Amino acid sequence: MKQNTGKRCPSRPAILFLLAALILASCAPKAAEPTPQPSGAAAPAGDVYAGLNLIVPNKYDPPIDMTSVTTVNATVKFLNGDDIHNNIWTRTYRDVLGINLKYQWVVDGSMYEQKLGLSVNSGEIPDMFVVGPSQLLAYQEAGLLADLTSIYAAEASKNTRFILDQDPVALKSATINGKLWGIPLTDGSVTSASVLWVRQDWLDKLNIPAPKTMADVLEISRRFTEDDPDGNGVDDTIGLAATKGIWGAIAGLQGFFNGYHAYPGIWFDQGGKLVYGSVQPEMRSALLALQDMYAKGQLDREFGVKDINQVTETIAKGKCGMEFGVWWNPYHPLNLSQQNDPEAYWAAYPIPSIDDTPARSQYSSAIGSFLVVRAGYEHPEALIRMVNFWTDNIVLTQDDNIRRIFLGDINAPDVVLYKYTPVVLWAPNGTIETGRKVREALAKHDPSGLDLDAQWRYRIIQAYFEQGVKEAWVEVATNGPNGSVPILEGVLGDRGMFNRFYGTPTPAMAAKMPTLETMEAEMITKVIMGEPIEKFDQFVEEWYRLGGTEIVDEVNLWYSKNK
Amino acid sequence: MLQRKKFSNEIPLYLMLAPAVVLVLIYSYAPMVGLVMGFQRVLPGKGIFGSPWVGLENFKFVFEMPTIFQVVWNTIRIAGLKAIAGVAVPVTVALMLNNVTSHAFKRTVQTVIYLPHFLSWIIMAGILLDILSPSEGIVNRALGLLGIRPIFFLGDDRIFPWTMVVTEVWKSFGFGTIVYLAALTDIDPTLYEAAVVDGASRWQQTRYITLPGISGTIIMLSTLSLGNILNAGFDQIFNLYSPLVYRTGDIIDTLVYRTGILNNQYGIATAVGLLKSVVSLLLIGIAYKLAAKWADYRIF
Amino acid sequence: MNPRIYKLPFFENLLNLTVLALLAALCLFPILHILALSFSSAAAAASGRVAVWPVEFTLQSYQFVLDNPAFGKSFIISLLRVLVGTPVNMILTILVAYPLSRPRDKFRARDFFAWFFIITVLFSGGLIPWYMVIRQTGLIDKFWALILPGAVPVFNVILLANSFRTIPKELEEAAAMDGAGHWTVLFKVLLPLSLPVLATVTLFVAVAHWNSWFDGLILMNSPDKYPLQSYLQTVVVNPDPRMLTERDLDLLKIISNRTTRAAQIFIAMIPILMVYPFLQRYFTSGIKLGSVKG
Amino acid sequence: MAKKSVQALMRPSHLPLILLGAAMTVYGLTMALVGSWFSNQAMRGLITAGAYRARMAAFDAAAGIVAGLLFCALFIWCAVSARGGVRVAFAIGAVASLAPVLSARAEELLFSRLGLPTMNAGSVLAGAVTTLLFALPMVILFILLASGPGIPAGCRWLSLLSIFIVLATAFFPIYVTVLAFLIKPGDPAVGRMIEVSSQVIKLRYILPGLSFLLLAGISARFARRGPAA
Repeated sequence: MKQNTGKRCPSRPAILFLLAALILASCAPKAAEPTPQPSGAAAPAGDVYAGLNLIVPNKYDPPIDMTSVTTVNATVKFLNGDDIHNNIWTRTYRDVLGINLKYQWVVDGSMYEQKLGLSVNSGEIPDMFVVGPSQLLAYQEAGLLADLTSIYAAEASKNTRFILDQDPVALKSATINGKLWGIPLTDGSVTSASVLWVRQDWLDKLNIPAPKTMADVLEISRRFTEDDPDGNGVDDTIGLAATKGIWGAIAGLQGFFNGYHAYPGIWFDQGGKLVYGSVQPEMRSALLALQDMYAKGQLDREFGVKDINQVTETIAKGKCGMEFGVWWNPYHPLNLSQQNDPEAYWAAYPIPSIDDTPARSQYSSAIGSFLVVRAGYEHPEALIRMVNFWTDNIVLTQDDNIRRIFLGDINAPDVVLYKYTPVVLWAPNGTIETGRKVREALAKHDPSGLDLDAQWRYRIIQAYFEQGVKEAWVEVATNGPNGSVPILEGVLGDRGMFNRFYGTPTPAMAAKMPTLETMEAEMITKVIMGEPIEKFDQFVEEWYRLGGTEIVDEVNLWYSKNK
Repeated sequence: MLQRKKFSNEIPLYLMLAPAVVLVLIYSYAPMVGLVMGFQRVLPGKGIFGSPWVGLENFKFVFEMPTIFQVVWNTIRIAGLKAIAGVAVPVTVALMLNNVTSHAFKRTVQTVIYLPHFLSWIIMAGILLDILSPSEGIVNRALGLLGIRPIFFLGDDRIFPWTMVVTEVWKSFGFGTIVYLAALTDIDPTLYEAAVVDGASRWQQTRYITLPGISGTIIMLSTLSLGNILNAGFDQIFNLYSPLVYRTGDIIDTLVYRTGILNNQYGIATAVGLLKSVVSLLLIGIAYKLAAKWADYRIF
Repeated sequence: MNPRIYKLPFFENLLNLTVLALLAALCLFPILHILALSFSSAAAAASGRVAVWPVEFTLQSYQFVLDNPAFGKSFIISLLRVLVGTPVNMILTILVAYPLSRPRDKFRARDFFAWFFIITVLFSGGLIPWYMVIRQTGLIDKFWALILPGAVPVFNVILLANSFRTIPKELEEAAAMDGAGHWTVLFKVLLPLSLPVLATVTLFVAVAHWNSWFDGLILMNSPDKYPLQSYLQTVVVNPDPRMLTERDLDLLKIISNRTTRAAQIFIAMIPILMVYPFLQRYFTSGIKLGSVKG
Repeated sequence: MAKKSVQALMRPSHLPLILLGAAMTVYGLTMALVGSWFSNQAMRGLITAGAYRARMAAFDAAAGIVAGLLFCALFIWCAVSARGGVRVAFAIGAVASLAPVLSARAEELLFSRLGLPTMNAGSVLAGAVTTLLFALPMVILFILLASGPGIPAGCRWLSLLSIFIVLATAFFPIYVTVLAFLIKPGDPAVGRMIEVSSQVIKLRYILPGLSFLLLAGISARFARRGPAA
């Protein structure tokens, strides 16, 4: 008996184990395979809209025709069998709104303005299209655009007004001579404000306290340069990232200047008049500080020739531990530094100040383009109806089905459906609100009630804190508590400096500003690289002489009408 | 009668030209009507027939640009340096190659040096930014080994024009080399034999036989490049310059691009283009006269 | 063949060879760099660790490129463009070069036509009129828009015309005696004698077609009709950092991916690298014949 | 030869095994509690993510070394107290005590010292390696116990169960992370799995610890009754 059990027993658990292992092995890869679900969204139109409760007050019957033009970048992907001329958006406009939208041409985003210029100048004007501010002005002057004032008043839905009024300057920037000529494509303005990004792991390693003032920033820059924060024993790190463009969303120096209460490139109110930030005396001390940093090797010796991709490389290599940039920098390029060094963690700080007055982060209106209608098009109100469809049903929705069908399936993140239509108006405060919801859920430790997008952000942050997945830091550093998004709320409050000029460019501006901006970039680069600060005074003088005076007058004339 | 016969003899020639002439009339001459935009304030949608005339306003604007003369000088300087280097380097390399005994080696070198000619400046620019970087670039590392301090090839406005010249030569000297090599093969070998008999040294042979033998080609190619003196290489400079080097590196074409095309100021862009065309036409005319005189070269 | 009368002394020869080899290496470097990048991992490329040898070898970039239908489509359009455009260009080049190579007394309008063509190189009306004309002729968004507007390559015409003139008059005269007309002279006498220069011009024309990008970008109405270099241009452009918003993130990520960029650039170079060695042996004589008037 | 009598796991007493089980359980509990305490604070925004990182790293390193040394000593003690296959099993198990020590610096070791490519999921990779370092010896240990002929049947069944427990607690979180960050980012179903796996991960040491305690209990009961049989 005993012998028997002794012989039989050893094999039973072993066999069971083997069996289990086999089963595990056979189902593991299957489970890991992405399910072919996303293609479901491309299914024939018929029932796509079933049960969606779309708000469409009036449909064109019979359908009307509308020509347009649009952009498709090389990165845009389509669901099975769809293309830019036939996709969920063109089908929806046709089947739901009764608008047959036909694109006359489609071009890569980088060529849009050029192609539109060619097209319009050769007399080929689409019924509805997107323009930039200077084109809005030029085309309006040339009488090519339809006046939308009364149509907007009559047709715009409550939600459309809500979105467009959320940004106080949105409609104003599309208004010329008291009339509305286009529907501004809204987005978050405050999201273009800079925050200070610092390698927190380096701060901890070198035992440096968090930056509270610009003096701290300078000290961090010095220590990051001199104290070998990456610990490789080679003097190969720099304090602060900068690019040849000087300004920008990634490694832009405007945040640094803001710390000195200088606001390059924007217009702000000083005693009831608008002044241009780049020629104000506050620029001096910031320039001197940067000059000193450059002389001490804390800036990239070659920043004057490095474009954004090369600075990205410096950051990815872990050679740089501090930059001024916008809230989403962790998604790119800071994530690359963590990919090369799993320990890397960048933390966001509000722009510190050089003195007791809190620094204000500068930002400009996000409105860079407008939907316009050709003068003489029979159905100008069709544009407003398309906008209404977007604002009533899509952008504010909490319905995940609607998001999946019209914006993109979360399971197929590379297929971004809204890129197929030019009518895309984001809620100006969307980023901030999503962030706030995520943080509230985190505090309660309860993600229920969040929409899928916010819920996913919640999960990622959870994975960081509860599973130690360090790649998840990008979400922690942005939407997490103490991330960059909460800082933006402050910027929206009293820690921001809004560019008060948001109109279409004035004539002198259109003609002279490019030269002046070139001069400015040249001056700043050279002063930082060691030329005497008098160069700045010279620049100010020249700036006024070569058209600046004229521009200031025109801008203030505009300001007096648009206060 | 003779005239008639002569003409009928020429009919096939006209037939041959016909398709090309039609295409050129349509696609090159018809658009030239657009040159009138140089004298208009171009309004969108109005085109060249509806825009108002402004006389020489656009030209006035161009000459009032604060940097215009500096830019013209930069253009001439860079193009001139390129023309000189574009002769000297290929001639030298051709002479060196001519001394190589191994056929395989010669062939390989010839093939390889011609290759960069086929790469676009967009690709070349990416590579140059890499290898010319003061701290990490291979070039400056090599200089460092020789004890030379890093040189800021693309960011120092005293060096930038030279960098442009050298990189242009890098990209195109293979082409020139092949031309001169061809000219070298034309030299009558008996000349050398005679020289050897006379006891001429190698340098004397080079000085008195080789160089005169290819001088026609040299003069011809250099005078031809005179016509290109206002083309300093848009693709190259546009991809490599930065505000740091505008003082010496900004050329006519880049200026036009920035102030004209980027801001949709078609009138001004046309005005600058027209000025450039006229000056180029003059220069080319002179160049061909010179070429005809010195090298007995005529394009037609 | 070569006027190589003397031999260099050993040391000088060695120096000579070394310098030449270095020059060759200098010219080969960019291609090797691109090749190495395309086989390296994205992280290695982003941190600048790649020179001429792949770091963290991977075929991922190629897989990405080959999985991308747009790339393949553009590649085919470019091939087609070369296959159709080169013959069109060559036929017109030959047909124009022949009359222009006739002596002035045989073709009295020669100088007029010569300047007729040269003027087009110097003057252009600019983008808008050019675009309008192409639109008026109904070519916008058509494949032929890539072929017809540039169908007469003037520089190549000059090259070929000059080469025709180097051919001994006696041959033509002999043919003319036998009653041969212009067409016969051109096709039976001149062309067979001009093979090297034809090969050279063919390569120039083909490469020009393969490398041009701007016309595709402007004249085609949708990206799926772009030739390869136009497509590449949209992939390799650098975005304006001042205009970047969070909506451009996906674009930014792709653009910063140097390895896939390198892979696409390299694949785009392959046809040239393949054709070049075969035509290369004609260059020496081809270029010489075209450029020097005998 | 084939005839081998069944014996208790250890002699003279099961104290080392009880201590090992207790130590593992306590370590697991402490890690889970301190971890959730810190993460809770961080998620509420009471401490910054930076502070969270610093504290977690410090705690990980300190607790890891203490636990590692303790585990190692206890494993060896167990091995000494046992014999035959059981001794081999615990000797192999001792390797697992490296895991707590290494978990704090796996990334540094893997990527800076060994120079592995990080790809884009360095910490997931590092997590997988340390997990493997713990799970592999433990699995072998339990397999040996489960298939050992001279071991009480109850212990063997429990060991069999433990194999799955170890595998599941070790690899489920990794599986979920890979799914969430590499394969199906954004999938709500995966999102819910994160919730589960962040609980499971806390059981990584607790459950094997409890297993050891149970094993000791069963074996001790067997030892008390054993000689009679």
